[in-house]
Amino acid sequence: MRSTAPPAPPDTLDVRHLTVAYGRSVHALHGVSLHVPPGRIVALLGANGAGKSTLLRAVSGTLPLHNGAVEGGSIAFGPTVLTGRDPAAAVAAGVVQVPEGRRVFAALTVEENLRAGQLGTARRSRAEARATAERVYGLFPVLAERRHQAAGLLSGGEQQMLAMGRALMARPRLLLLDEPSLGLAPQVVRRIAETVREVHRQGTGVLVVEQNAALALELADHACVLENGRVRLEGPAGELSRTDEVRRLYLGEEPGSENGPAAAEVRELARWAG
Amino acid sequence: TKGTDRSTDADGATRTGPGVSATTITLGVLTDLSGPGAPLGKASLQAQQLYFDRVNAAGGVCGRKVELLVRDHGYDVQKAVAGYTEIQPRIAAVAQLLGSPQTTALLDSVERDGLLTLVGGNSASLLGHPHVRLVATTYGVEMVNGVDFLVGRAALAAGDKVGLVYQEGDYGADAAAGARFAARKAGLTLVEQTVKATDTDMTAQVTALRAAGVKAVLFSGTPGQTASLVGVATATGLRVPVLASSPAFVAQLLDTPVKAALEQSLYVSSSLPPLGSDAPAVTGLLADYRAKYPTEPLNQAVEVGAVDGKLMTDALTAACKAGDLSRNGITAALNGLHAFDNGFGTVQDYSRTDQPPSLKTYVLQPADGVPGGLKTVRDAAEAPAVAEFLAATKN
Amino acid sequence: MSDTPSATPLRVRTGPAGRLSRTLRPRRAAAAAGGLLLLLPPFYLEAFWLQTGLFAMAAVVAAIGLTLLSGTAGQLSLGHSFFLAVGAYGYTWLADTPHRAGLQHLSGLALPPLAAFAAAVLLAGAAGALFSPISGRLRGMYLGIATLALVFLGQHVLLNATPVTGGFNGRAVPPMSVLGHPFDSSGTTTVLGVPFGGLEQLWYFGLLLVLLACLAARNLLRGRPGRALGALRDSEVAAAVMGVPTARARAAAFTVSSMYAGAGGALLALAFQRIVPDHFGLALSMDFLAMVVVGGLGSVGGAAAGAVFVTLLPHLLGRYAELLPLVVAPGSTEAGLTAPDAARFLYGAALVLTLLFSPAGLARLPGRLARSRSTAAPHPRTPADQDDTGGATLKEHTP
Amino acid sequence: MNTLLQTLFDGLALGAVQALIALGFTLVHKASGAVNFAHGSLLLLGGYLVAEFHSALGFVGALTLAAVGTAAAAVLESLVLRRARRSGSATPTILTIGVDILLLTELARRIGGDVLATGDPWGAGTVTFGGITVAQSRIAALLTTTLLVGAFLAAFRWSRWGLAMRALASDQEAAALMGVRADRLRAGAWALAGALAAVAAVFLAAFPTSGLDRTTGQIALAAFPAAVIGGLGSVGGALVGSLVVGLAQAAAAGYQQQLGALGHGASAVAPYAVMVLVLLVRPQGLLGSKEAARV
Amino acid sequence: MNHRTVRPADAPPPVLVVDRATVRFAGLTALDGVSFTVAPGTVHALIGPNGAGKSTCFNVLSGVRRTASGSVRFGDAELTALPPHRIAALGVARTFQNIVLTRGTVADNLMLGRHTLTRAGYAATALRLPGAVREQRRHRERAREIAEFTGLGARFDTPVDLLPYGDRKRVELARALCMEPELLLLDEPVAGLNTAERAAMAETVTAVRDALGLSVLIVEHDTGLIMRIADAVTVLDFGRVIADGTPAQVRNDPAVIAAYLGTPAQDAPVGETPVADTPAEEAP
Ligand SMILES: Nc1ncnc2c1ncn2[C@@H]1O[C@H](COP(=O)(O)OP(=O)(O)OP(=O)(O)O)[C@@H](O)[C@H]1O
Ligand SMILES: Nc1ncnc2c1ncn2[C@@H]1O[C@H](COP(=O)(O)OP(=O)(O)OP(=O)(O)O)[C@@H](O)[C@H]1O
Ligand SMILES: [Mg+2]
Ligand SMILES: [Mg+2]
Repeated sequence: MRSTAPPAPPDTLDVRHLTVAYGRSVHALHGVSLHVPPGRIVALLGANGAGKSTLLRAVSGTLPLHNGAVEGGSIAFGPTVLTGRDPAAAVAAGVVQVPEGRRVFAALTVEENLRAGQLGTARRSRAEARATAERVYGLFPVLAERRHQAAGLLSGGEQQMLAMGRALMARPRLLLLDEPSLGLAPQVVRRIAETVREVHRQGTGVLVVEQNAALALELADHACVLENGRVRLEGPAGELSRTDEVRRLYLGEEPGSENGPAAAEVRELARWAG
Repeated sequence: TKGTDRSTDADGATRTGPGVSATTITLGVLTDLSGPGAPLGKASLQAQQLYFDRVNAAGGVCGRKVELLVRDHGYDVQKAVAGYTEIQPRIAAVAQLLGSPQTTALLDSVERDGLLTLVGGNSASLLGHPHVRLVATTYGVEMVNGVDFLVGRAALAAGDKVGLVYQEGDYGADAAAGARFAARKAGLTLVEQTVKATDTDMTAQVTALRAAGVKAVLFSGTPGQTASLVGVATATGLRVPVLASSPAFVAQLLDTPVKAALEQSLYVSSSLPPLGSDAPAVTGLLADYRAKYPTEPLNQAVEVGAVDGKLMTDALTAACKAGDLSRNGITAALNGLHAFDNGFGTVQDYSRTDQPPSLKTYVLQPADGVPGGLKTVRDAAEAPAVAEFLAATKN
Repeated sequence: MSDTPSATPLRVRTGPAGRLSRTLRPRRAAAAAGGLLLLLPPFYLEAFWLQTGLFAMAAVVAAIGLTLLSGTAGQLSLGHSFFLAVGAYGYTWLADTPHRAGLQHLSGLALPPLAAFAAAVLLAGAAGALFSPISGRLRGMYLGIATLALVFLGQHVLLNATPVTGGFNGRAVPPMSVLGHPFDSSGTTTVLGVPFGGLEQLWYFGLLLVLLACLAARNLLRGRPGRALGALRDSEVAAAVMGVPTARARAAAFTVSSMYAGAGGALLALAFQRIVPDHFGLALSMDFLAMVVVGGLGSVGGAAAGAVFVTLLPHLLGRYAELLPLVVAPGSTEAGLTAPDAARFLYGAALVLTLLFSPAGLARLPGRLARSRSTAAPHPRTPADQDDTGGATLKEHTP
Repeated sequence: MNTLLQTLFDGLALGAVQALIALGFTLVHKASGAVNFAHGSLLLLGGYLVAEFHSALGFVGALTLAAVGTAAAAVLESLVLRRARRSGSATPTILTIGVDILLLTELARRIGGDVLATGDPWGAGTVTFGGITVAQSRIAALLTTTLLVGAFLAAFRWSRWGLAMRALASDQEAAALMGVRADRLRAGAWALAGALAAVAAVFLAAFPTSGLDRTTGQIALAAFPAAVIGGLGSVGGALVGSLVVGLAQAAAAGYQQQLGALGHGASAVAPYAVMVLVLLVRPQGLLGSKEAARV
Repeated sequence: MNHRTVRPADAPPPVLVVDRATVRFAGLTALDGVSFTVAPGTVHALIGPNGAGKSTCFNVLSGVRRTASGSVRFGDAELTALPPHRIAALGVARTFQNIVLTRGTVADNLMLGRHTLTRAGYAATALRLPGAVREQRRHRERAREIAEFTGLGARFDTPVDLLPYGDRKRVELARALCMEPELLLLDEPVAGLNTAERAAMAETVTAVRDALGLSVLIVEHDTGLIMRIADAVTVLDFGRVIADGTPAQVRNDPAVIAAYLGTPAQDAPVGETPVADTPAEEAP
C-alpha cells in the first residue's frame, strides 16, 4: 500500500533469543529467534499454547497488558528497537497487529473503527484517509453495508474482517496477523489470503499465526514451528510442508498413521442415570 | 487481669471516685477538633484550658490540679463512643461533650456511669437528664425571645406571615419548636422550609418565602446558609429582618459579598454577650485568650469554653466543700448551684434539670471591625412566652 | 487429544495449586490457634478494646456479605450502610418495649432479644429483596450508584420515622439476652475472678456470629449458588444459557448480602448500645467497600481481614497518635498535626499503599510473597540455541 | 413574580454547574474505568487554590492557576491509580477513596472553619428579567457550561482525540494496538476533569452560596446520580442528567410546602429518588446504550 | 422451577422444529422466515456466509434473542416464549462462538453446567445440609467423567485462565455436555484449532451423539468437517434458507456454491479438514 518504499534501512523484523514470562513464573517463550525480512510472509505454526500469540504480543509491546514481560533477548524492526517499548512505538514504526479474537471496538461504529486504525500514525489528509477506507470497503464490501452499525453487533466473521481492515488503515510496513482466518467462511478466507498477498506484493512484511496450516504454508515464503515456547522447526514454507511431522500434525495428512492422538484418546461416556 | 477498676474509697475526709487522685482531678473532653465542628471545638477547648491553667496556677481545686483528658471524635459517632469507652474509667466528669449526634449516642452511657457532662449543643432534648447539663439556653428559648423582639422590630401583626427555615436535626428542630410556639402566641402564620446541613444555596427557599409574602424570617442553620439566605433575599427584593439562632453566624461572613445585606437585616439571638461587647468580663477574657493564642480566629465558642471552665470549677469546689469528689458528689454539687454567675453577668440556676440554666437572650447584629463580628442590639431579656413555652414542652 | 502435552508449561501451571495445598495446612492450624486466642480478650482487655473488637466483628460479618455481592456476583453496592441500619434499627425496635423518651413515643415489639436479632436479619433480607426490581436489573457500577439512593433515602426515613427510629436522636439498644440471661452490667457475673459485664458476654456472642458468617459464606462460595453468581459476574448470557435465572440470582445475591449486613448492623447496635442515624451514612458504605477491596474481592478471609484493618486502624491511630512524631496535643496551637488528622492521613495512606503493594488485596498477599520467593530461584533457561534464520536450508532444533 | 419560571431557571443553573462535575466524573470513568470518589476533593482543591491566590493574581490568574493545579493533582492521582489498574475496576475505585481521604484531610486542615471568598467578579450581583431574579454568577455558570460542554461534546464526537478516548474506553488492548498512547490519553482525561472541577468550584462558591468551605466538595456527590440518570459513560447523558438533577432539586426545595410531609429535606433526596425512577424504567439511564456486545 | 429430570435411556430426544423464525435488528433482518427440522439423534449442520444469521439462530434457540415472528418447538415446548434458563432446563445446551468461561477451575465451569440438574439452594448450601453435600459429590463425579471423556481429565482442577485456547474450547464443550443435553448447539467448535485437534473434536462430537443419543446442531465454517460428520445440512444466506438436505445434496447445490463455498466442496478450500476421501493436495 505504500507508494514508494524508503530506500534505507530494510524493514526487517529481527527477534533474537526472546524469553517471555507471564506473571514472572509462567514461561511462554524460551530463547526464540525469528526473522521477517521486508516484503516476506513468514508463517508461525504451533499447537495451542505453543506461544505464538505471546511472540506477537512481545513484538507489539502488549505483554504488560497480560501481566507478561520480556525477560531476555531483543526485538528490533529495522533500526527501531522494540524490546520493552510500548505498543504506540511499534505502530509508529509501522508494525501493526490484528489481534487474536478480533477485539473490535464494540461501542464504535464500523466506520469509526476504521478511523481508529489511523490513530497511531501521523495525521493524513482527509482525502487520503478516505481513499484508504474506500480500499478497505472494496476488500470487504459487507463492511460498507454495515458502516454505521456498532461493531459489537457484527457477526463473528464480520468482526474479523473489520479487525483486518482496521489494521490496514494504518498502512503497515509489517503486518502481524493472529489467526486471521478464524471463523471466516471459505470465500472470505480466500479473500483474506488474497489481501495478504496483495499487501505483501506492495512490500509489506507479514508475520502470520495460523492454525490453518495449509493456508499459512501456502501463503508463506518461510515458516517456523513453535513448540512449548521454542522453535522446533523452521525453513522455507514449501520444504516445511513436505516434512512428515508438519504433514501429520498440521496438515492432517497421512491417514495411515490414524492411530494418532485423536483416535487414541476417545474415551467412553455413558448416559447419566439421573 | 484487667485494668484498674477503682471504686470509691476514702482519702482523708474527702470521698473520691474515678479520675480523682490525691493530686489531680481528671476531666474528660470529647470534642470535635478535626471535623465540621472543629472551629468551635477548638476555641472552646482552648478557652477552657486557659481557665483551668489559671485555676491550677492559683493552687487548683481541693488541693488538686485539674487536668483534661481530650479525645477528638471528628464528629464521628463511633469514634465518640470508642473514645468515651476508653477514657470513662479515668475521669471524674466530662467537661465538654460536643456534637449533637455524639451526645445523643452517649446519653445513656453517661447517665449509667453517673458522669456529670457539660454538653456543647443546646437542644431541649438533652434536658431532664440529671448528669447531662447545658450551659446556656436552648435554641427553642432563643427563638421565643427572638420572635418577641421581631414582633416589635418589624411591627408584626397577628395574621402576618413569617418564614421559618431550619436545618433537619436536633438543633433545627429545637429552634423550630420554639419558633412555632412563639408564632402561635403572637398569631403569626409560619411558612416553613427545611434545609439539610449540607445545603449551601438558599435560592429555592427564598423563592418560596417570597412567593408566600413573608414579613420576616426565622432561621436556624449553618453560617454559610445564613449568608446565602440573607444575600439572596436582599438581592431578590425580599428585604425583611432575619432572626437567626446563635450558631448561625460567624465573623467570617463579613468577608463575603453579602456583608452589607447581613448588616442590614440579620439579627442573632444568643444567651451570651457578643465578643465585641465592652463588658469587662468579655474584654478580660479576650485579652487573655489573645495573649495565649495570638493567631487563633475568635468566635463565640471562646465564651462557652470559659463558662464551661468556671462552671466545672465551681461545681468541683462545692463538691470539695461537701467532702464528696465522687462522680455523684460532683453532679450533686453542680445541681446545687442555684445562682451561678457565668462570669458574663448572667446568673444561672442549675438546680432544675428539666430547664435550661438561663432563659434570657441578647439580640445581636453583625458589625464590622469588632471581635466576633457582632454587636448588641438589645440586652439580655426573657420574653413573657418563655415560661409558657417551657411548661408546654416539659418532658 | 492434542499431541502436545506441553510438559514444561503444565508443570508451571500446576505450581500454584500445589503450593496452595502446602500452605493450606499451616493456615488451618493458624486459624485454629487464632480462634482460641480470640477467646481470651475478655479476661485481659479493658472495655475500650472489647468494644473496638466488637465493632470489628460487626464489620467482619457485614463485610463478608458485601464481598459475596461485589466479589462473587460482581455487583458493587454503596448501600451497605443502609442494610446495616435496617439490622440495627430492626433489632432495636423488635426487642425494645414501647416507651417514652423525652417528648417522643417510641414503639417496639418487645420480642426476646435473640428472636429479635434473627428477625432483624430477616428484615434486612426483606429490605434487600424489596430492592430487587433494581438490584436484579442493574450491573456493576450502575448498581453501585443506584444503591447510593438507599443511603440517602434511608437517612431520610431514619430521621423522619420517629416512632420507630427515634429520629435524629436515635434510640437506646436493649441488651442481648440468651435464655433469659441479659448481657448487661446489671447482674454482673464473675468468671475466674474477672467481672463479666455486657461487653465481655457480647464478645462471645460476636465471635459465634463471625464464625457462623464465615462458614456459611465459604459454603455458599464453594457450592451451587456461588458458582451461579460467579458465572453471572463473568458473562450474563452464558450464565442464563447454563440455566441460571439471571435477575433472580442477582436479586438473591443482593438479598443475602443484605442479611449479612443486617446481622452486622444488629451486632454493631449491641456494641454501641445506642444508635443514631448519622452513623449509617455514605462514609460507612465507603468504608465497607474499602474493606472488601483491601481484603481482596471475593475472598471471605480477605473480607474479614479488611474489615478488621479498616475498623481498627482509625481507633488505634486515634489512641496512639500522640506517640507519633510531629503530632501535637489536642487543642494546642503548636504547629503540627493534630492526632485525628494524623490518623486520617495514616488511614488514607495505608489504604493507598496496601492497594498499590497488593492490588488484589490482603488475601492474596501470602500467595504473592510465596511466589516472589519461588521466582527468586532462576527459571531453568536453555542457552540460546540458534543464531540467524536467514538461511534457506531447513534447520531442526532439538530442544 | 413567577415561581415556576424562577424555579426552572434556578434548576437549570444548578444543573449546569453539576454538569461540569458530572462531565469530569464521566470522563475519568471512561478513561480509567474507575469511579473517582476523590472528585469532590479535587473540586475543593481547585476552589481552595482560587481562594488562596485571587488577591495576589487576580481572579482570572488564580482561576488559571487553580485549573492547572487541580489538573496536575488529578494527573497525579491517575498515576497512582495506574499501578493498580490491572486488577479490575474495583481496586482503582477504592484507591480513589484513599486519595480522597488524604486530600480532604489536608484541605480541611487548611481551610478549617473558614468560609473562603474566591474573589469572583460577580459578587452579589443579580439580574432581573421576565419577573425573575437571578444571580449573575448563575448566568455566567450557565454560559460557561454551555460553552465548555458544547466544545467538549463536539471534540468527543469528531476529533481524533475523541475517537481515541472512545476506542480506549471500548477496548484498551485493541486501542494500544492501534497506537493509542493510553497513559497519555488517560492523563489528559484526568487533567481535563480536574480543570473542569476547578471551574465548577468557583461557581459553587459564588454568590447564592456564601463561599467555599470544607464541605463544598460534597456537592460533587450529586454528580453521581446525574451521571447515572444520563447513562454512565455517555457524555451527553452527563449533561442531561445534571439538568434533571438540578431541576429536581430546585423543584423539591421550591415546592417543599406543597409536598407536605414528604417535603422535609426532600431536595437532598430528590436526585436519588429521580435516579431510582429512571433506572426502574431504563436500567441503562436516559442516554446510555445497552451494552453493544453479543454472543 | 428450573430443575430437570433426565430422559430415560431408550427414549429418543425431542425433535426440534424451527418454523418461519424471523429476527430483525434495526434496519436489518437477520433471520427471515427460517424453517428447518432437526431430527432426533442426528448431527445437523447450519452453515452459511459470515453474517448469514447462524449465531442469531442459536440465540433464538437458546432464548437469548426474541423472534419477531415464527415459532421454535422443541418436543412439546415452544421455545420462543421462554427465557434462557427455562430453555436450559429443557435440555438445550450451547457453546459460544467467542469462548465464554467463568473464572475458576475447569471443575467449577463444568459444575456450572449442572446447575439445572441440581437443586441445592442458599440455605442448604450455607448450612451444608447432607442432601446438598451428597448432591455436590455425586455431580462432581459425573463432571469428572465428562472431563475425562473430553480429554480434560488432567486439567480438572486447573484454573481456566491458564489454559491454552484449544483446551478452553474443550471446556466449553464439556460444560455443555455437563448439562446432559437433549440438544447440543455448537457454534464453531473447531475454529482456531489445528488439523489434528479438529479431527479429535469431530470425533468427540460424533462419539457424544452415539453414546448419549442426543441431537446436535452445529455451526462451522470448516465445510470438510461438516460434510464428514453431518447427517443433514441447512444453508443460510442473508437470513434465509437457501438449501436444506444431505451433505452430498448441499455441496453440489449451485446456490450454495455461489453464496458460500465458492467452489464445490470437494476441492476443500485451503487448509480445512479434508473430506475423508479426498485429501487436499495444495500446490504452493
Ligand atoms: N495472560 C497469561 N497469563 C499466564 N499465562 C499465559 C497468559 N497468556 C498465555 N499464557 C500461557 O502462555 C503459553 C503460550 O500462550 P499463547 O497464547 O502465546 O499460545 P498460542 O500459541 O497463541 O496458542 P493458541 O493457538 O491457543 O492461541 C500458554 O501456555 C498459555 O497458557
Ligand atoms: N444485536 C444485533 N444488533 C444488530 N445487528 C445484529 C445483532 N446481532 C447480529 N446482527 C447482525 O445480524 C447478522 C447476522 O449475524 P450472526 O451473528 O447471526 O451471523 P453468523 O451467521 O453467525 O455469522 P458468522 O459466521 O460470521 O459468525 C449480521 O449481519 C450481524 O451484523
Ligand atoms: Mg494464540
Ligand atoms: Mg456466528
